[in-house]
Amino acid sequence: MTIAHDDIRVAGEVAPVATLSMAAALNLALADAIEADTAVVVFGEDVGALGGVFRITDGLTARFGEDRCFDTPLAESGIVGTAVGMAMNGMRPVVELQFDAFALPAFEQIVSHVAKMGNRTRGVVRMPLVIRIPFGGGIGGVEHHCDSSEAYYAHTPGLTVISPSTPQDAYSMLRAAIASPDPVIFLEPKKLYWTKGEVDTSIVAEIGTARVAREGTDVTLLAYAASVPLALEAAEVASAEGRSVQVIDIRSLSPFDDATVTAAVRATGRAVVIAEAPGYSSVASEIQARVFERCFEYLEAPVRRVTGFDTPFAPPKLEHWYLPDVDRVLDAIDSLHWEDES
Amino acid sequence: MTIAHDDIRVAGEVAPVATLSMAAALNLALADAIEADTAVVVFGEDVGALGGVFRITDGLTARFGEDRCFDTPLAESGIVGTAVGMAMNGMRPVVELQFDAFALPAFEQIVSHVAKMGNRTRGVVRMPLVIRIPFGGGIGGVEHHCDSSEAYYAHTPGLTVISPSTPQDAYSMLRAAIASPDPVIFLEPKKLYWTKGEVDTSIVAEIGTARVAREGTDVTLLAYAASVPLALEAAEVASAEGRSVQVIDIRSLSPFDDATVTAAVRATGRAVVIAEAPGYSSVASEIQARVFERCFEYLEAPVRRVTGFDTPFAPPKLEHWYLPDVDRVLDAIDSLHWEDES
Amino acid sequence: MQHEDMLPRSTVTQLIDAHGTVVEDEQYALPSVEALLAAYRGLVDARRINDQASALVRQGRLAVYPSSHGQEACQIGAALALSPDDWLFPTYRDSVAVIARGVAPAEAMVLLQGGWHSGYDVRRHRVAPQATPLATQLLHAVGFAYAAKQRGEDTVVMALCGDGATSEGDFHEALNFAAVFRVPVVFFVQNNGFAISVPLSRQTAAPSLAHKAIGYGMPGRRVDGNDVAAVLAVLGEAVALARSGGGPSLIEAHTYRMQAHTNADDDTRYRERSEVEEWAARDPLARLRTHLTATGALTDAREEEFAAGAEEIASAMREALAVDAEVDPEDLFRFVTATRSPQLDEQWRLLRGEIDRTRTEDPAQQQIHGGSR
Amino acid sequence: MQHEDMLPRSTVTQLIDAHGTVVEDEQYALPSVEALLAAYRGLVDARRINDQASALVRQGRLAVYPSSHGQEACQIGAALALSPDDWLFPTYRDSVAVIARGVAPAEAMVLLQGGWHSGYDVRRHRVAPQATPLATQLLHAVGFAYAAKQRGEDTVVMALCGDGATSEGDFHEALNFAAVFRVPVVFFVQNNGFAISVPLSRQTAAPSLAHKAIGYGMPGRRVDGNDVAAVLAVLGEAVALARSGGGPSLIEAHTYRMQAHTNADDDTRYRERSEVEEWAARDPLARLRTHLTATGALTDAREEEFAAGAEEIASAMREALAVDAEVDPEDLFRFVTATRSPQLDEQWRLLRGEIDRTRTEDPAQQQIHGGSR
Ligand SMILES: Cc1ncc(C[n+]2csc(CCOP(=O)(O)OP(=O)(O)O)c2C)c(N)n1
Ligand SMILES: Cc1ncc(C[n+]2csc(CCOP(=O)(O)OP(=O)(O)O)c2C)c(N)n1
Ligand SMILES: [Mg+2]
Ligand SMILES: [Mg+2]
Repeated sequence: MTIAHDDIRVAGEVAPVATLSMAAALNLALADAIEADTAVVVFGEDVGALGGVFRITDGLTARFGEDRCFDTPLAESGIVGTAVGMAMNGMRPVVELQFDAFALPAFEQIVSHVAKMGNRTRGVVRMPLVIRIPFGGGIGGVEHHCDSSEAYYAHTPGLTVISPSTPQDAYSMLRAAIASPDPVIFLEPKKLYWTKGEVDTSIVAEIGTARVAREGTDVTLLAYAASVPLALEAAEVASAEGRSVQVIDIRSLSPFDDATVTAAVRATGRAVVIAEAPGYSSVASEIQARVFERCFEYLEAPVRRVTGFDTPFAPPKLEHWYLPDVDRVLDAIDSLHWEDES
Repeated sequence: MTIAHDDIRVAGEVAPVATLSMAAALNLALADAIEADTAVVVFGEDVGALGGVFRITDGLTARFGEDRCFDTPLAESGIVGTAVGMAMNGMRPVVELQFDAFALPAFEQIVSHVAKMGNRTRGVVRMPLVIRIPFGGGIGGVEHHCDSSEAYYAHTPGLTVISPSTPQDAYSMLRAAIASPDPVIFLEPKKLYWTKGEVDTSIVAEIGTARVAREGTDVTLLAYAASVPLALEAAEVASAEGRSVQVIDIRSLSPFDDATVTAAVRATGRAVVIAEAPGYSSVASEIQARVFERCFEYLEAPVRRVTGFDTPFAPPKLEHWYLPDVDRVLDAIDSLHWEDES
Repeated sequence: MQHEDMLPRSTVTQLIDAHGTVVEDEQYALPSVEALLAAYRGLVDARRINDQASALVRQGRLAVYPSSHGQEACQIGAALALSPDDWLFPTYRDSVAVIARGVAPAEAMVLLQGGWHSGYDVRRHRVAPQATPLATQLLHAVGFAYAAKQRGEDTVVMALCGDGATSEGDFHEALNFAAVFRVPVVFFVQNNGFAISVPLSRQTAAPSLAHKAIGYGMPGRRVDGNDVAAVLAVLGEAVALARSGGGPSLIEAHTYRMQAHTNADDDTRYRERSEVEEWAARDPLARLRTHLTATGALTDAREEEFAAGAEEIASAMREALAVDAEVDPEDLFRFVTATRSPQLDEQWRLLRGEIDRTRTEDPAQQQIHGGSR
Repeated sequence: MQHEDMLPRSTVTQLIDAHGTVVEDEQYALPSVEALLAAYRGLVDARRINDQASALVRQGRLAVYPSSHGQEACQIGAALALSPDDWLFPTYRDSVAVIARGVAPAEAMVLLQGGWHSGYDVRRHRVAPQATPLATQLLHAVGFAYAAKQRGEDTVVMALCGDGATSEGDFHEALNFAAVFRVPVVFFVQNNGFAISVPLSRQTAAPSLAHKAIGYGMPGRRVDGNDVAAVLAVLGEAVALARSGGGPSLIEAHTYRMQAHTNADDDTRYRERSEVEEWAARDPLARLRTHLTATGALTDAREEEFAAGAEEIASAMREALAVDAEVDPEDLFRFVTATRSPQLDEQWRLLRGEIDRTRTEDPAQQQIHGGSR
């Protein structure tokens, strides 16, 4: 399925600071990375002439040629396995897997090789490759097009797993991912592809760090990807109701920024984790467990989580019931044993 | 790799109650299931003449014929995908994937179809199939032979994920898995294949329930698979040191028996979760998070977890450092804010 | 079967050419006039369904539609080649074949409308759910056929996929399993030249996709996928082989997707209009109409009757999709497993509470939808 | 290349038969005497390495050894067909080929001894880690070759796998990518008739594994895998084709694993002793010895020299594996990623503490090992 979209075609025509959609910021990051390092190659299904079903690679083949951005046969294990070999031989592959569920055919290559090659060879062969995966719901996609599979990757030792929630982070984190000597699963919240924001191309992101997206003193919301704007919206509503809500954009799912998160929750004493994926054995449960363990003495109430249900992702017409929304987040906040209440 | 083993060849020659190794109990369960229901078929790599690299299917082809137990081409996605089609058409496939990491090529079939077909068809097409996977370490196996991947499956809605820790449960839970209308990932702790215990074939297991493996009042150890005997050993040592330790065998990783676990931890007020898999975003983190959230008011100390490190599984010579051991469990117990200390 | 016989012939099999002229073939006979008339009627319905569905997308009544406009001879050929008890394993592009097998158009459209992941009773219609993850369904077809064969049933299973899907590992594993176990499956590849934007030349360097068959030990055949007569003949042979215990076949149909991949796609980015026009001249309907009219089998009255029948289907589609089908949020939890777990019960109670509150706060609200407090 | 030329010939290529007699071939020339002598020396080493490793397993010095006893002509042929700058992508069964490419036996054995997942410097030796997950390494070989080709290097990559591995989806995807991108890879399948216990007939129904090649658009060739002369000739042709920009080839060698899958396997469960004996009569060493002795190229002195060389390798292996190499638990954390995360630091501190405590509690303890308090 391709998805309706605005064209991007910004590659190479943007000033150092500009207002861009997340999609355009990603496109620019790819273009700048290709230009900066001859080892960088972008490939996958439909990333060439079409520019990707979400147009993230729009214009790259035209501008840089088939050697730098090209289509492959339709086989995800093939794409990732080939990328492993290219990374072994001096290239920095940046591959696109078209939708989250279509990364699954590559799972063995990702877990058994991408994640382990560096360890296996005692660091002699590193895997400087990036696997870009559009993920998450909110676009009314049919089955297999809206999953959030970050837990599979975050649970796998050796993988760096990151996801931006702003155009700025989309740009800076993708550049950082491409520059990293380690393999990065780069999860793109497709719901946010068309949200705009300022992008300063000189900002360098540090993988492994969380970002305080909003200051607040009563409760900390811990979110990533499309759940960050949701958390911010909930924080806004809650603040109108008199609660000061802090929002932290986790953005680096693995490794995890314990320092920032622990300090934040110790300060507020209350926390809610928000994520779209099914909650069971998830990144959200990990965050919840870590925060519980590290902030136990500081907690006024149990850490709560608001996640997708433990069901297959909903069909488009039921999606709004499935996804975490502002009400559900506010309910969770309300449940945190406030002294001003009963 | 095949692994040294004792032969089993018990199929069909055992009294209702007998002392069996876990391997023999599994073999008997398969034989009894084949005999009980003509829809049951067993297949996979080397399960025929060889009887499986762990001999779990030993003698089945000889006794029941190629129609009921047979070898396939070497392709795990093929095995699982074919099983999906067979399950759609009246069969009850029980497939063996040879080692945990060699289930990964089948991951797309498992996540996108095994787990979702029932939901997709509004229950019209159920998936009564069992995927048996030997998992975990403790046998000195080389890379790819000792992983614990339960988190991948437990996180996937639609899958039942279970793992026995005794020969009795091995028998009863495998029979229950084969009888289930839902797809079951049946994880066999290969370290325990050769441990013996009494098996009463008339005992029927109920999927979704945990089992109290040892009574105790001071602290609850929550474990599954090969970590259960470890927990029992640690409990024994701790009891010599004066602590009364309860051990719960989770055994049903998904669905999870909240009732039993919550009641247990509320009673003791202290808990340690033990599992071999890397801890990050794992089943152990899920259990830790759930227990925290449900028992918050009852806890004397943070719930701890003892897990494998967030590294690829160790090579044989380093395995003993990687795996949770008695000392590590005892250290975790010691950390639970005991009043009699400091 | 001799090894050489597994290789496709050097030319693509065609029985009626683009001008409606019959082509003599030493191996395949032209289907009977009745069969061709039935096929023509199918093509008329098929074209109408495709174009109606595309129109419904433009009107916002369908979320997405991967049209098989241009590939109707394959769709109808696949449906007609099967006996009533046979099974079809289709993809997202094969809605027309699904409908031709007896599924009500409105039920076939549930997926594309967003109401549920699949909208028809697969058992009643003997049509598997339309598969989205490419090539995965080919394995299901193999397993299904295996079970049928084991029970001594003479079911044949037709498994559909596109040219792009042949690159997936599951394609390989499915054909290999099918050949090793000699199961009654016909693998029918609609080679429409593109996988979304990627042309066949980026998909394979083989002489043809049908040349893959010998690597599994089954016959590979090539057929003009815009010639329903040839499609019926070649598929008919493969179905007969499968039914008689001769095992699987791989059939490659050369065809063309006349429209974009889906409504969301922009095919001007990756193919020349001239190429599309060339293929328009090879339209599957036109050539059969020419042939049947020339032989006198297709009269004006018949043509009108067929058109009216197609129009009826289209108007039923419009009607069915004009109303927003009610969706029930509890469905999210109902079918995940046969017995609902306590965890899912708990989660449904949470959602139920939210829904109740939404309704209480705004009792006027009849239709369930997401609210903000 | 003409399509027919992609098909293997109807007979398996053999240049020296099981009795040591030269077979005339219209396409392939017998390698030079020097080449055959070098190959023979390689075979002698190979056989000794195999049998020494198996003995070390019995003595408990190696955990496991998948022997290539019987397949040495393939192992040595693969190693000798490459130039020094070429790369080899081997499997767990290819330790002998790995050693023949220059890796020290002790380093090759680190995996099988359990010290680490791979024991040699892959860059220095241009040998990828021995792959365990079947067929996965074929894709790595393709990507590696792609990068070399893009940079205009004339590296050829030889990718090894077994007959069983050809059933995996990754085999399909690798050959397809290789052909579409025309990369310099030689896919060399050692068809030893079994995948652990599963015979070839359960792996494929194709006329031969080499018949899969045409389905990707590359040449497929069959060779007697116990005839190193033929292996050298056929692989040599494929390597030359790849080096000259002609793209990949698929070579199937017919051979036999004379011992069980590994020491842990019991091959009496799945194959007749008579079959094993038949293959013993086709031994790769014996036939070449007969041939070279008959032509006078192999003198008793040479034979002794070769035997002594092999014995030297074996004794070095014994020596290297006699001592338990020290292992450092911190290695668990050292190589996971280029920069160690705070999480891993924390976990290493935990383990470090345990180790320190073990040592403190039992200061006599020199060797690090797991203790119980
Ligand atoms: C495993 C998988 N990968 C990617 C996709 C996304 N996708 C949907 S259709 C398509 C192209 C398929 O091409 P082809 O098989 O030729 O069928 P056609 O659409 O031409 O009928 C792609 C890449 C998918 N559905 N499944
Ligand atoms: C993906 C995967 N599945 C299963 C295995 C387990 N396994 C190891 S070797 C082997 C048989 C391989 O047979 P073949 O490819 O013919 O190679 P051979 O051992 O005969 O050299 C199997 C099934 C594996 N290593 N990887
Ligand atoms: Mg196509
Ligand atoms: Mg083999």
